Amino acid sequence: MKERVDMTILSVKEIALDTMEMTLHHPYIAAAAKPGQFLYVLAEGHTLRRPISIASIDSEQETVTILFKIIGDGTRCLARLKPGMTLDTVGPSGNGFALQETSLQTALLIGGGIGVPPLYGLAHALHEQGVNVKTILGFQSKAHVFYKERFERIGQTYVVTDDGSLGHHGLVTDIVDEAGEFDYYFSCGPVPMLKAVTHQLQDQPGSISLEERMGCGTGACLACMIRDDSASGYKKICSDGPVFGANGVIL
Amino acid sequence: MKERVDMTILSVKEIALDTMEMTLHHPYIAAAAKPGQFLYVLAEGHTLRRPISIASIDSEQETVTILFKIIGDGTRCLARLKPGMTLDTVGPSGNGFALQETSLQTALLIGGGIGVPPLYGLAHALHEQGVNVKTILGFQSKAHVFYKERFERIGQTYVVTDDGSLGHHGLVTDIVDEAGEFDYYFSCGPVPMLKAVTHQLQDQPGSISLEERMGCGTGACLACMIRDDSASGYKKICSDGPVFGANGVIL
Amino acid sequence: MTNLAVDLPGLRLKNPVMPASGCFGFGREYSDFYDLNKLGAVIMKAATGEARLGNATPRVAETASGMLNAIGLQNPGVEQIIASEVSFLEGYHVPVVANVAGSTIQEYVTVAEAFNKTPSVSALELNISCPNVKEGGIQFGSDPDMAAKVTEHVKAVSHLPVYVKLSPNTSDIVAMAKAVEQAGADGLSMINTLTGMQIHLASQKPTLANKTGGLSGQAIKPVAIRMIYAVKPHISIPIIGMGGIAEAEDVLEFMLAGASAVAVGTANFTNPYTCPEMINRLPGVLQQYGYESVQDAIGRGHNE
Amino acid sequence: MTNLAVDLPGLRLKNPVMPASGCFGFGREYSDFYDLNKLGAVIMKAATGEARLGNATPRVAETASGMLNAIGLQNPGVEQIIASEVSFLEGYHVPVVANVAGSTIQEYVTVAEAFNKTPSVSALELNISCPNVKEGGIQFGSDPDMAAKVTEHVKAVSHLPVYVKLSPNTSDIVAMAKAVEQAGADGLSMINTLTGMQIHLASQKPTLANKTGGLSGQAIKPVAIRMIYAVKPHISIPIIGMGGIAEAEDVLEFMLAGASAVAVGTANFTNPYTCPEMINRLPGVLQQYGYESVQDAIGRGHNE
Ligand SMILES: Cc1cc2nc3c(=O)[nH]c(=O)nc-3n(C[C@H](O)[C@H](O)[C@H](O)COP(=O)(O)OP(=O)(O)OC[C@H]3O[C@@H](n4cnc5c(N)ncnc54)[C@H](O)[C@@H]3O)c2cc1C
Ligand SMILES: Cc1cc2nc3c(=O)[nH]c(=O)nc-3n(C[C@H](O)[C@H](O)[C@H](O)COP(=O)(O)OP(=O)(O)OC[C@H]3O[C@@H](n4cnc5c(N)ncnc54)[C@H](O)[C@@H]3O)c2cc1C
Ligand SMILES: Cc1cc2nc3c(=O)[nH]c(=O)nc-3n(C[C@H](O)[C@H](O)[C@H](O)COP(=O)(O)O)c2cc1C
Ligand SMILES: Cc1cc2nc3c(=O)[nH]c(=O)nc-3n(C[C@H](O)[C@H](O)[C@H](O)COP(=O)(O)O)c2cc1C
Ligand code: FES
Ligand code: FES
Repeated sequence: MKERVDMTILSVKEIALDTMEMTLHHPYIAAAAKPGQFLYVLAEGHTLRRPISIASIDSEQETVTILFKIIGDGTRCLARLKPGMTLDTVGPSGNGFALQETSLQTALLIGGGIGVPPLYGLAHALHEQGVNVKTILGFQSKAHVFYKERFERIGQTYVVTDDGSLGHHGLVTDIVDEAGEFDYYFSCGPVPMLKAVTHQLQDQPGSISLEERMGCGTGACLACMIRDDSASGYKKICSDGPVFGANGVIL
Repeated sequence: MKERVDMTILSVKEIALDTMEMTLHHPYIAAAAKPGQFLYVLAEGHTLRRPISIASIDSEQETVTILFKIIGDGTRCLARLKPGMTLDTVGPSGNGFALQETSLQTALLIGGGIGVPPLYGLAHALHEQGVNVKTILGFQSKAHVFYKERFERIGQTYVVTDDGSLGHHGLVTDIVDEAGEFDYYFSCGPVPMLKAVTHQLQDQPGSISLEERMGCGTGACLACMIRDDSASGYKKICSDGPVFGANGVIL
Repeated sequence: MTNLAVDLPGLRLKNPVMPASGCFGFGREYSDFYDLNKLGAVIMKAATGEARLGNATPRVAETASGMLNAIGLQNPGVEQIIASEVSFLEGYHVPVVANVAGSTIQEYVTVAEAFNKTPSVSALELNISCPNVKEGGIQFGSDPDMAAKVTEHVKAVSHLPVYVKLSPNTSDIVAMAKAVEQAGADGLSMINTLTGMQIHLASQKPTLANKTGGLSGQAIKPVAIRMIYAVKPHISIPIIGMGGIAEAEDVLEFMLAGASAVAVGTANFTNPYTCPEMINRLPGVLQQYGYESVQDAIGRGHNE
Repeated sequence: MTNLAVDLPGLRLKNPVMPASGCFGFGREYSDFYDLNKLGAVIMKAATGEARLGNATPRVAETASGMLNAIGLQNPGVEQIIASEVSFLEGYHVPVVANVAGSTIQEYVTVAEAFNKTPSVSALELNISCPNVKEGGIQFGSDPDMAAKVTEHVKAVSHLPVYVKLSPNTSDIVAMAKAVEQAGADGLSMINTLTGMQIHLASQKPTLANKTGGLSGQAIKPVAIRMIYAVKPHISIPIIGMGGIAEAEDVLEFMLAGASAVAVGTANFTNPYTCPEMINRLPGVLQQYGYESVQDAIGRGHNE
């Protein structure tokens, strides 16, 4: 069950170009959070909260870590926060990746840009379950790359960049064949990437995590709907998602 | 000439109920400021600046001190600022008390509530010029009283409170006769008080400092006008004032 | 003891605070955060005759002290709402207000009739001011004659009190208010959203897929206060005030302007606990400014 | 090199940024802060036939991301303005736009005639949208026929180009725009303030002595953008955009919506250096979003 809490900021640092890592302390959130869920955080002076994925969870330290890219006013404001201050958060929000249901051997994770963070917590959790994790990470350029070494510690990791400044020059989809066999895939990133990925892997089971502009972040306002084939014709990303079966929604 | 500067906050403390004292460092402002002028300060997230009088000036330390009462969102926001932070200020704004023109022996200062601060810097300056300064200070209650001892160090000081919890129980005007002879008076406080004071002292020369809600704070928008007998029929408090001859404007 | 109760046509409110239509769904989601029994009433999301899927996304954008939305009246249709949503709200002791929308007068009438057959609905709010649909909605709300017509037709089939929700996108709000009172409205809801737009610089396109959206939140409070203050002396039916309410102080400001109760929309998004926190603080705020009851404050900003 | 220049009827602007009428007086005060030659043009405070003292104080109030004002057209009268204010502005190399107001059509005509005899005035801005005076102002601005009539009369006596300043307090801004274009307007200024009110809790009265005031500042930007975007495809005269502009990014947003130049009002109060800072940043912002000139960006938000 999500709650509104003030999380204590333990650290804030820039880990790649315009990309911040923030570690937050809160016993309840750290205990309840699952990979793929998000925090719905308030940047002071703003009307709408910002959804930011939980990138990793440390239940012993009672912390969660988020990674975010500075793209506008809200994230700029978050980046200015200092350790010791608090962050007004509604969380853990949404439904995370379904881990227990998948008794899998090898998982392929495909992340693009700021879609990478939720995959890190997932990779970690899968790895702990003994799953063989392979990851393809796409970034704009070398300067934007983060968490490469961390993923490498978990399993085979491919990096691609739009400009070729690090790893393969091109798109994540270029690498999928090279990455070889897997039982299940997980993907998170911009919609064009997700479209390409789900198209390429249409015959494989997988999950994707979606983004949309949100109002309430809790399922009440219908701002964040995505069409599907169900009777109602839609799902709500904030409360039914953000994780969906790869072929369960109409991108 | 006023400028827009970022002043460094050296200290913020509560000196009476809901009343804050803030000392700010800035070489230019400290050099240029005169008693009776104000700082036009920006509270973050606000559209309009807040006018706050300069209460005292320390030209050696290059600081000025302001005193303000927390009455709404803007002053609440200012009260939360911490030493080391900066305050976005346009100043020194307006015209201060005319000191040089008055070759006086004894001055009577009459201040009410948050109209007291500008009189402190004035008292100090007059005292340094060798003028005998007598002061009548009115406050809501004992809890609201501030700077009593400082004024007492400068000259004879009478305190009145609305509820009688300190000093005389009543109004500043009750004490004016008791305070005895003076050549010139200076008054600052709420308009009803200023009306009473200027009426009671209509045959005496004096200056008053006025308040009004401001837009530009610089004379351009005409938000802060006060009627007078001049050809144009008005004066602007932010740029022609806030100090006016006691009988020069129509309260 | 400060008395928060207000009696309005069809609505005995234990306090004057209710969530605004469309900002609270049918209550389910917020019931995870707090006990809905704390609320004065619940105003449900708009219902239309049939299910609607609404507009394409993005449907919301943030603006200075506000937001734009273009949900487009997405809802499962009136029958489904009665079957699964009203029944959920029956579990609480709060009056339920049904927000009624449509593309034609007939659709408004059909929806109104359905809610009239639902005992747990206490009042109707006629949404003639939705700026985010191509047909109906604001069309009815920008012309006093049309507004009167739809009000009359709904009143003709409704034993439930009818509150007509006015649009601020008009040059003469008083004329609109008078027209719907004349047509039989039992109360007014003011205001719906102002039509607005944001252009996304990187994509060179409006941020919202629908291009325009409704502006809500604190940014519009001065417009709401002004319209309620302007309308109040000209009508004798009560006003439910809304538009930018975020604090208990705002509730009092709306009361002084002439509202008898208030609805809170956008502020629920900023803080899901806005309504109960506001209700808790309201007695203190009323006392601070010298009121012993909510009733006492209504319209007091009109005293000279 | 990013080209900031824009050519409008009567106005060769080296950059598209000018201070908005009423928020900059006649330039004197801001000339203490910076060199007025940096500006694209200066739009002067409204002029009427005779001197006016305006409304009682308080005349301004702060709102969420905005402010209310009810100055009430205080000004020394057109002759005095020409004698002492225009002559001051002649010392700078910036086009001067005169904002023309009045209680009657005859007063508008008188003021327009006087400015037409003043060589250093480059254009007129017809203020038919001031919400803060009892007569004239917004009366002319809320009815398309009246707006057309005052435009025609002023055009008949004016060799200077006439920009008509529209009020957002209308349900049909496109009709207003078309009516004044038809009547001969050379350009539009959009938008003036939205009518609003604030009630002061402690005094139980409206904060402003005039009760209502005009809402300006960032809060109203979405309304301005939407109105400019709505009007643009229906007219062929240029639009000077305004309403909540505070950053160079806002200038671009207005251009994309369809404005050819912009005016900055309230933001001057928050930061007296807003205009020159915005002008300095504008080339960088245009480049960031792929534009080589201001001209390039105008109306580009309409591309599909
Ligand atoms: C479920 C979910 C998880 C996310 N996880 C992350 C993450 O871990 N790290 C990260 O950097 N970003 C993440 N995002 C995107 C992040 O929410 C936006 O980058 C952020 O809201 C931008 O805010 P801003 O104020 O800086 O940008 P602005 O563009 O100024 O924001 C304006 C408005 O648009 C919304 N908005 C803008 N971009 C997005 C977007 N891509 N998705 C949703 N709303 C948006 C903002 O929330 C705000 O309401 C996630 C989004 C979703 C939906
Ligand atoms: C020349 C001058 C000197 C002043 N010096 C001092 C001082 O030294 N210490 C002090 O405590 N106060 C002083 N004031 C009053 C001070 O400006 C207000 O108390 C302050 O602006 C309130 O801001 P707020 O946001 O807390 O209140 P709010 O009521 O929330 O403010 C809302 C708006 O009203 C304006 N406002 C409210 N009250 C006043 C007022 N009395 N005068 C002018 N504007 C007002 C605010 O600036 C703001 O724009 C002075 C005012 C003037 C005009
Ligand atoms: C996301 C959203 C959805 C809305 N949906 C409806 C609706 O279905 N019916 C309606 O009458 N008003 C609807 N409104 C308008 C609100 O009920 C309210 O009138 C308006 O938002 C002003 O109040 P606020 O500033 O407190 O949000 C909606 C507003 C928002 C923000
Ligand atoms: C204090 C003040 C005075 C104004 N006076 C005038 C005026 O005299 N004539 C006019 O056409 N508009 C006047 N306006 C409106 C502005 O020119 C502008 O259209 C409006 O404020 C919106 O722009 P902004 O949000 O940038 O302030 C005034 C606005 C303010 C805030
Ligand atoms: S953001 Fe409101 S339903 Fe998802
Ligand atoms: S505040 Fe603008 S003229 Fe004084």
